[in-house]
Amino acid sequence: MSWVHLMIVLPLLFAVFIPLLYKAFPRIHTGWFVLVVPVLIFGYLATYLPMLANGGTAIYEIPWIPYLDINFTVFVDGLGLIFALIISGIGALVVIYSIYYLSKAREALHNFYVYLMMFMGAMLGVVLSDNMIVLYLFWELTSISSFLLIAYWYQRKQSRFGAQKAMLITVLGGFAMLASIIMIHNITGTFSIREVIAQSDLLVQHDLFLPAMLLLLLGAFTKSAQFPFHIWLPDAMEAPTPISAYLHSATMVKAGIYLVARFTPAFGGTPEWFWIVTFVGLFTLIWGSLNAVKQRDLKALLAFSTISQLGLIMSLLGMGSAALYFNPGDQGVQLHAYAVLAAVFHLINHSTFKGSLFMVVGIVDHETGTRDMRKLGGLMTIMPVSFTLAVIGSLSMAGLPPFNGFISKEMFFTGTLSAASLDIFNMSTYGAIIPVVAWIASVFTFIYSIILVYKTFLGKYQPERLEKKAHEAPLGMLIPPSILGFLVLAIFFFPNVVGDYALKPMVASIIPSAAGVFDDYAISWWHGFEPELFMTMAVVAVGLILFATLNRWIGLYNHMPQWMHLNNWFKHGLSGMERGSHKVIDWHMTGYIRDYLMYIFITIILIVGGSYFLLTDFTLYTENLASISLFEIVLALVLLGSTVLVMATRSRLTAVVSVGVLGYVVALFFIILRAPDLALTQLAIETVSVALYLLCFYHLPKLKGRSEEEGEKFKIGNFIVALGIGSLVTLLALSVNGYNLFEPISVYYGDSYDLAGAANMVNAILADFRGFDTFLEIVVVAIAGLGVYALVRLRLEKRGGTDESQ
Amino acid sequence: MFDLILLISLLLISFAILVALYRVYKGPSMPDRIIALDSIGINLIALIAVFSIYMRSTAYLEAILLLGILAFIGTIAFSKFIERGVAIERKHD
Amino acid sequence: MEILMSILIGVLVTAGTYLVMSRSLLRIILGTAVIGHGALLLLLTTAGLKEGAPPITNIEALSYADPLPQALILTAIVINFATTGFFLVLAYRAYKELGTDDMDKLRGIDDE
Amino acid sequence: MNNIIILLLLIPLLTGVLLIFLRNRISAQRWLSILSLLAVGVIAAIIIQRVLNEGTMTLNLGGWEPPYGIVLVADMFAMLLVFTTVIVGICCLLYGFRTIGEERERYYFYTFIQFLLVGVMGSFLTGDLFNLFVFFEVMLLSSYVLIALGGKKVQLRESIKYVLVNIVSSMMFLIAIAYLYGMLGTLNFAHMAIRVSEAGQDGLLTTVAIFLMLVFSLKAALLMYFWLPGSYGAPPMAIAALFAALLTKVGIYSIFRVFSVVFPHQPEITHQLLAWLGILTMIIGAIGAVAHWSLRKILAYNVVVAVGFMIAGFAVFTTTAIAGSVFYLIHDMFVKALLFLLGGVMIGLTGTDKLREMSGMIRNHASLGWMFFIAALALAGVPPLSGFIGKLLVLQGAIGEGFYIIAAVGLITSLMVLYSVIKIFINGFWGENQLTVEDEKMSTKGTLLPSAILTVIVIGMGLGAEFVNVYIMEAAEVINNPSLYIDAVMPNGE
Amino acid sequence: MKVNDVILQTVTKIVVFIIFTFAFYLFFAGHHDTGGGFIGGLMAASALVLLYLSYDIDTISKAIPINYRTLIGVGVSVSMLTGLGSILLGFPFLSHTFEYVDFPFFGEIELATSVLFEFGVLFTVVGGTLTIILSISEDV
Amino acid sequence: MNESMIEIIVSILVLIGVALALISAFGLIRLPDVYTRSHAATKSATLGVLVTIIGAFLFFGLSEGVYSVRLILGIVFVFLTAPVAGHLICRAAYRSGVSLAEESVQDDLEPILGSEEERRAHNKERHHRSS
Repeated sequence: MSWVHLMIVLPLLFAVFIPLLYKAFPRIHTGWFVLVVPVLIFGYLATYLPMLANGGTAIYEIPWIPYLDINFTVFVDGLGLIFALIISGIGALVVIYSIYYLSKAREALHNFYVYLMMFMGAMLGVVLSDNMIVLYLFWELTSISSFLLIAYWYQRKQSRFGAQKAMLITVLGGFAMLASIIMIHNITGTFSIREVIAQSDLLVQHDLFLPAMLLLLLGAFTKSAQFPFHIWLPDAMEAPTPISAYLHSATMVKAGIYLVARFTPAFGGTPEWFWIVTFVGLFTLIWGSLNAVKQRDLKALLAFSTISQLGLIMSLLGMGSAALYFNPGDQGVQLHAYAVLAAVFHLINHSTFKGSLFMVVGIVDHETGTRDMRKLGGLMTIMPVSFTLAVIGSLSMAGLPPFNGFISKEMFFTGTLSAASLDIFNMSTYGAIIPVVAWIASVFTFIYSIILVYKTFLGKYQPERLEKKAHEAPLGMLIPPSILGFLVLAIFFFPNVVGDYALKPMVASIIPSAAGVFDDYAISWWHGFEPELFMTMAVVAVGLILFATLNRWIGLYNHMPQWMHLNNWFKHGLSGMERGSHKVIDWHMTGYIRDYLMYIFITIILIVGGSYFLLTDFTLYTENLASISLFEIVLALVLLGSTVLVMATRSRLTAVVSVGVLGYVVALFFIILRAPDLALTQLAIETVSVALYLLCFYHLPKLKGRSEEEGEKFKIGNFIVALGIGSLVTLLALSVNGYNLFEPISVYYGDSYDLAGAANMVNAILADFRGFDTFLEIVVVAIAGLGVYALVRLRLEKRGGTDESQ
Repeated sequence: MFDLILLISLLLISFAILVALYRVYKGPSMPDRIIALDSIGINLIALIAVFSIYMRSTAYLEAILLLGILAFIGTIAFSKFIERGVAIERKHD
Repeated sequence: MEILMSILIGVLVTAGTYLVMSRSLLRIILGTAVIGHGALLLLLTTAGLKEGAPPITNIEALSYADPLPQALILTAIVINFATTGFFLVLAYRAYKELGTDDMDKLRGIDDE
Repeated sequence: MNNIIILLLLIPLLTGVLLIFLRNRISAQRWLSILSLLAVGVIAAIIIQRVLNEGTMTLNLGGWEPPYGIVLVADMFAMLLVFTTVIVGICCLLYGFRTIGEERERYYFYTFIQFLLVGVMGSFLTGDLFNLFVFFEVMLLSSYVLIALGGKKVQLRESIKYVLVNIVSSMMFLIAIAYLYGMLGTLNFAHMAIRVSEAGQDGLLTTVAIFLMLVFSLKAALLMYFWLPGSYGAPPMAIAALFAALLTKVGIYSIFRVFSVVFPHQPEITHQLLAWLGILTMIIGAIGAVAHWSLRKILAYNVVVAVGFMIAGFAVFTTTAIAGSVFYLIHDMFVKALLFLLGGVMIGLTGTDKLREMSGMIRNHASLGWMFFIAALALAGVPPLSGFIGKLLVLQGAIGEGFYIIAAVGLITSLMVLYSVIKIFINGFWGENQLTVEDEKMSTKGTLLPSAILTVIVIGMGLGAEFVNVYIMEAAEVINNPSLYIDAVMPNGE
Repeated sequence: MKVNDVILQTVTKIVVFIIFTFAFYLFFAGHHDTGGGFIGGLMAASALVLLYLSYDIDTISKAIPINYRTLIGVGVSVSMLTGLGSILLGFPFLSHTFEYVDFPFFGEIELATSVLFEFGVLFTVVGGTLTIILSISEDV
Repeated sequence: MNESMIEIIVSILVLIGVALALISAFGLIRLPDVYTRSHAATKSATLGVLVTIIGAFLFFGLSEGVYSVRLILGIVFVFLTAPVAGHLICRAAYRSGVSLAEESVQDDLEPILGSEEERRAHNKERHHRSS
């Protein structure tokens, strides 16, 4: 147990007390109590920063299931710690923000904060765990808490839908990841990520490498909303805005990024990893930015922009993984690790500007009652602070100076250019695509950033279309985005503070071979007139032109073919699955017991018959058989006759009597076969049974014979199945009769007189050797007796009542 | 010789049972069937008696009385059932 | 004898299986009884039909029939009886309550 | 001599009989039935500890040496299941107190429950094939009565199907016993195992073994699950929960037992077959669970999915996978009982089992909702709940042995299962609240206690997996190493 | 249409005794010969059924005031208690013992605990069978 | 008594019994209505079985020295019950309105119990009421 463990568990533990606090202090907004937690965690974790800057790491372990090599191990290194700081830092801001956003009077605050704390703990767990199973545990917990938070307003149908969608997709990824973890474990024999990384060579050479990698990436891509799994993120915007800001832009969606970064040392350096991560990222980048432009809901726009930005970071990680291909010290390492540096830098920057943008949008929503850009406009004068913050955020997103987004965007271009020049992984042929795609995506990023500011704060003010009278938000709501806005600027001007304390340790974790290469490197926003700068200028120029002509070409989106709306795929897929399943079920679960029996018999015939024919060769054994006398043949004929009669007769009585006769003949067979006890019992039982049949069935309608139209026709299908079962039984019986390897144990009972004091062996077995069977047999009789009594006497149907069985 | 006689007897009794079965099947009325059943029961007794002689075994003698009892009770139950619709009455009328 | 018995058992099982798949409840119950007879006879048959005396040591004999299957069958007979009895009454009650003994009318697909 | 083992069966039997005499004293019936189960639970715990320390215990009933008499075998696997059975039984009883109604109680409800548990526990404990049949019958007959007890229309209709299928399967069981006795001349599992390995498991024996497998499959709802959804929907939930938790498990247990001890020699045939049966069962169960909008049906099909998963796990036949299966088996008993009991409360409150007619229950019944949520997650195998470890181990085994299809199907069906139960949660608990407290058809008073107990267990089994694992591994060891079992039963060999 | 059952009832009175005797014979014979608790129980039950057939439920219930459901319980408990006895004496459950005792007049008689066990079987069978038969008869 | 003597006596008894059984079977087929058939079934068959059982009794008594009480009881029992059973069936038949054979000359009970149709109707009503 260490303090770091405590930090992870603290939010979870605290969650237990939230409902109590909520009840105990109805006057104080519960958020104030909650605020303590992230602040504490941030404060404590920040003390590890110096250690990181010196290149150190820390490990603490609590045994959980050591038997299965599952331990709660936390591993503090650059990657994990910076993520944890983002989580707790932005967490604190979000809590402050939520205190003003969520009304104390109307909302179920305890639920909200419980989920939030659950999420925070889970997220910290994800980024700090070293054990993959524990990582998976927290991973699923983030999906679950996100599910709960999205559906915080569970009365809304859209919220429920969004929550379900998010959960299904992320849990699908989680399961894939679990499979991958298990494969990795089977290859390396460990659940510890550090040890897996140490055995990277083994992993990469194994047959299961590709499936394990794909499944792992599936987990990461679903969580980080990469194409085509991004569809859950726009629907997740049904969550309260603080949640969107926190989970769906700053933290949870970055868990996938984290995962890719974390496993880069293990899987990276292979062409498959490079290609998949890079191109899925790039495609997501462009897909997201293209779609963001057409959105009319502010949050939807932000959602697609988040998707796009996540794609950007993902692709950078992919490009950077090429560094692992080279040996430490090669020039390629630094060249390509630069992309990773850009990735983590943009990751941090994205958290700041996107967080503040979400909060601003939340403010707009909160104060005007709508997020629809068609209704908004001209809020600049009414909400000046918000406007300023929005401008800072948007321009940073668009990649303009003097904001931190500019630096990381420039680094992104550098990364794409260096990736394009790569001469491994077949990049020489396709590499040129990368910078082109990146540039186009940046243009659209620029456009939607402008749209965001312009449509909301500039243009015409339309008070009549707003639900509320707009005014500036309270101070408390403005503080968190202001802090983030301040950071956006601060990072631009002092990038190396972040660089030394955060980025370099992170890169060291992701590309261990690049541990020292950036030591002397300083990030700066000015590199001179390099291609990157021209690319940016072109982005601005083209972007402005396109924005000015927006109304001319925005209609193009309406011509998007239906199949490209992936949302429909999900919807139709889900309902299709349900309908298809229903069809399958309806088709065979007919409710007719006859059908069920038919399936059962056919299964038996196929499987047992099949194995009989495949596994045994039939021979008819004729040795050591008991003799047959004429008399027995006559009995057999009687038996046959009465059997046929049971099947053939249309009279119920005849059927019953025939069965009775059958029973008697069986008793006679028992006599012939030297079983007097059986014969007696069989005779008695048969008589009672026949009497019972008649007693019960005297009043039933006439048994329909086969000659009647609707009656029981002779069903040839049924008969064939029945014949199949019968023949199977006979065949097996014949084979079994020839199988005489062992002496039956019953020889022992020959001494029953001496052993049990009974001359009748059967009785000795019944009462003594296997007395327990007999004892249970009378229990069965007892149950049947009481059961019949209860069945006849107890009739709840007439009474109606509130039995939950109906 | 003795065994042959017994065997033939067994066959003949079986035949008698078959004949009675025909009556059970044919009917036409319920009482006809019951009579046939009763005679099957009785023939069965004879069958078992002969069989135990044939087997030289007294192990089956219980079956004789048992069958007698069952046949009797069965017949009574059936006849009451036909006559009154119930075999066991709640209260005599 | 074993071969004869095996075939008879096959016939019984066939008939029982066929009956079990009929529409009328009574025939179904009779079907279970018929299969039951088959199963019991099978138990006796597979154990080997010895030409010995009944398994009672009072009877002097060189060999006895295998007593164990007999004991098992006895138990099984009783259990079958109890089950059949219950099933019958269940069918009877169902008939009275639901007004039919036709299994096709007892589907009970009451879905959404 | 370990007479303590028989107490596990005798106490409920005695109680069941005693309750016949106390027919009209309902509170006495309740107390006695709970006390009896508590006592059995304590005894089971004692035995488990002893088995852990001293190894498998056996009791030769009547003092007859196996294979001549009947032997009860308390190995770790059986005892864990017995212990679980008792706990599930207690919870269902507690729920029954509130919901089952005085009429049923007067008509020997508790007696039947006790006998049912005897049948279930006996099936776990017995070391004799025919005795297993008899215990099956004790269990089945009790279940017949319980499913029909009350005589409502649905109950009668569905119980006929249930009874019929089970009678047919009992007949098949008898036929299988006939073959096995005919071939091996013995009934004791251990003795059968000795003889099978002596003779070598040839084609005929394997065929007969497969016949037996199908008999058990029918009871376990493995592939032949057709009877299950309807019949689990008919009786009151206290009974349905007990069924869902216990009945199919007996079939599964039997498959585990027979195909590890007696017929382990041809895994490429028998276990391969089991694997495919398991896979098909998972798929079809998941399809059923997804298809329905009726609470009872969804839960019932979930029973089927779990059966497939456990069997598939067993079919992998490595220590890891078997341990996973055993873990999952125990987890499933708890979680199915929990889900059915919670479902019972939901149905009780709303008076319907149609999801489309439910809504917003979390407003007034938060604890109910959260317990359901936890149960749903446990069912899907989300860590750190009880379903996870079992799933993990099974997948580990499956992937390790190259059974990728099992792993893939297992995971995909888990997702479908999650979808189906979350559907219940979303529709039943979220949305506008339609019911005021007055509208509700049943009070939740006292009905949540058993669910709470089970929830704690479900969470505890996951978090405390290390503690549980000691026992699970021991159980898996016994299954994987049949000679342990055989030596315990017949220390002197044949 | 008054029904006269005098003939039947008269014969029944005699026959029932024969059946009962036979039932007890079968019961005790079971140890060494064909018979046993189960078949004995069935015979005893059939004697009772005969009584119910010839008379009616009310009359017989008055004459033989047995609650058959209780009888089931008694039967199962008797069997169980014989088993419990062996536990108390430190033998495995359901261990039986037998002894040959020389009684004056009767000669050597075997006393076996399994007979006690079989008594339980007999009671249960009588109780169970009659519960079933009477439940149905009363309902029809 | 020597073996063959016993065997001869027993054979004769058994054969008589079997003959009677066959005759009654013949009657069961050939006779025209319930009442006459019952005549064949209950009387001659009973006699047949009694003779056969006595044969068995003698066989075991004389050749093996086992005088079986069960057989005596059996004889007594069949002797006692067979007529009652026959009586009850015939009564049931008559009361439920089974018709006499066409050859029948006289029906003494008709004035007391009503005509066939009346009895049948009555019987039907009775069944109806009791169900």
